[in-house]
Amino acid sequence: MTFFDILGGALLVLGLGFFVAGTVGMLRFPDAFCRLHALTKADNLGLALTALGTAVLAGTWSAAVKLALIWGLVALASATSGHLIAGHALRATDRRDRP
Amino acid sequence: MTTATALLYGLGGALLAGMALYRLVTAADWLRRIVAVNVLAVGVASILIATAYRGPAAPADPVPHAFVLTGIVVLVSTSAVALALIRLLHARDENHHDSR
Amino acid sequence: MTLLLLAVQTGLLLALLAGLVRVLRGPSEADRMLAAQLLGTTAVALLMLFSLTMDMPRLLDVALVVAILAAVAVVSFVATGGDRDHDLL
Amino acid sequence: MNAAWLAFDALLLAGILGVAWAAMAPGDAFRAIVMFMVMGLLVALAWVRLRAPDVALAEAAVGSGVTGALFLRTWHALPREAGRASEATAARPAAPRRLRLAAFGLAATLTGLLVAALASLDGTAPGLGDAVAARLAQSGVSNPVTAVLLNFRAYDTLLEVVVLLAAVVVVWSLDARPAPRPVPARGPIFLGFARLALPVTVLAAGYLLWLGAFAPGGAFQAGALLAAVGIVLLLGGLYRPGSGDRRRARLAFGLGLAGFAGAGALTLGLEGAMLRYPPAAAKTWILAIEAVLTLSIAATLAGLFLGERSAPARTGGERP
Repeated sequence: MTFFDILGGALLVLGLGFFVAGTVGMLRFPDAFCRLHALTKADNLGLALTALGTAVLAGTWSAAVKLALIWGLVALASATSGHLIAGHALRATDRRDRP
Repeated sequence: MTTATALLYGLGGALLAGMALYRLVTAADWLRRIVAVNVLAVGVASILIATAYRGPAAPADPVPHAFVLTGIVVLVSTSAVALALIRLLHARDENHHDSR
Repeated sequence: MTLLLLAVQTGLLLALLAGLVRVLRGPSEADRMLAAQLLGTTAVALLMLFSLTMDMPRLLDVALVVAILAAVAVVSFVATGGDRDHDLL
Repeated sequence: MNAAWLAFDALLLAGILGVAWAAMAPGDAFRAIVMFMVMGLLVALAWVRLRAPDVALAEAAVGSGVTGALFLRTWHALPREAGRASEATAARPAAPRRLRLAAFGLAATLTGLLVAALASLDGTAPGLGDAVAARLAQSGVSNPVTAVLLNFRAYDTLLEVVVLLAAVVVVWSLDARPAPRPVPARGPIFLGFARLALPVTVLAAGYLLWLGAFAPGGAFQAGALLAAVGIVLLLGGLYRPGSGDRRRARLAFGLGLAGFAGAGALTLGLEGAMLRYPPAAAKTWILAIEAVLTLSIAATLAGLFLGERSAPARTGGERP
């Protein structure tokens, strides 16, 4: 077991931790806004750590570049849709409050 | 069936097909019926791809894969036509109500 | 090492399946869509691990496509207003 | 090791069965659509597990993505009661007990027959994998699935393109709903997303098309990605179809079939058989056909999503 194996494994376990935390938040938090908060953590950090761990274990440049691209796309989409869904949920709440 | 993995997914496909057929007959609304047709196709595809599986090291048989790929495209065409028919039916209903 | 990867992979799948409860319960459309986005990201992470455990580096291309489509799905849902009350947008 | 994989597969399969049931169960329609899209995601993972990455790509792109978008579009177009119809509010009541029993019997028979068929396979039949592998070198490409789709069984794919064209013709003749109201262009965040993500998606589609020759990928997956770009452009109001676009769209729908059939006629003249490519240039032929197919498939899938009336050129004029 080399240093890189240990580093990669640790990164992946840490990434899993963020995904689990994000999912728990998604299930336990009371409304859409808090859940959004949970989601963005899992999306960005969980996937970033998983991608890093995979890159370390795969050990090739082509894998590393693709993984970075995937993470960038997901982070961009997560930021955008987080903003848009929050706006959507806000309008939905407004409608409920002012019938 | 060569491997337990293939058997597992084959059985899952058989179950999916049965479930989908049951809902296709009993569902009362358009959405559930079209979803059921799609699930039925996934069940059949699962059996086909499971029979193509040759274990974790060997490449799988590509011919069933090509069949399923064709099936996916035919299915999306069918679903699109079914959904257009549903939109048409509802539009007719509305016009009918308006004229009265 | 492989066993650790398999364990992480199974953990991710369990998280994904647990997240389904939020899609099931909702209550609002935004809740379901948020949960679906989390599930999509988790599936991308699973595909990354598959590329190691199944020794198929090409699976990263599948992960790339899933990432793109998940993004497009969520954004187009909200871009249409997400529900039929277009006037309120 | 093996036991851990089996446990993983069993868990994934249980998830697929549960999600499929939730997508078909009575209740909120939006929930059913999201469940359906999640099912596509899980099914794509299952195809990867069975070493079918080409199918996984198509399932994620077409089966889950495009079909899900079609469901959402119909759900938007219908009035609230109809769109959200659960069985409680549907025009027709839930199936009576006798029908449900009969349906259960039918479904159980189907599952039983399929299980019996699976049990009868002894695992010694070699399938066609060896036959494909033996001829792969002559096919012009090294991805066996692409070789089957565009060389060994190219007739199937040609007819598949006919089905796709027929579908878009029917949808464009049927669509009676007025176009969805034009959505105002989104704010800076949506535009920023579009500016970064859409070019990347177009690049990824080109990459998949090129990749299809030797790795998972190909015309249908690339076409679906391009269609997704088109759908985002239309939904975000970044691109509004003008009056000439309807004709251009129809040309694009026919382009795939015309190109494919034209290649068939040319090969008939050159090699004496339809779609038998000149051996030295087989790869060029396949990639050229796939490039034309990708553009046409992208236009067709977007056309299936949009429907005809959405172009603003036709105003008023209710159909009789």
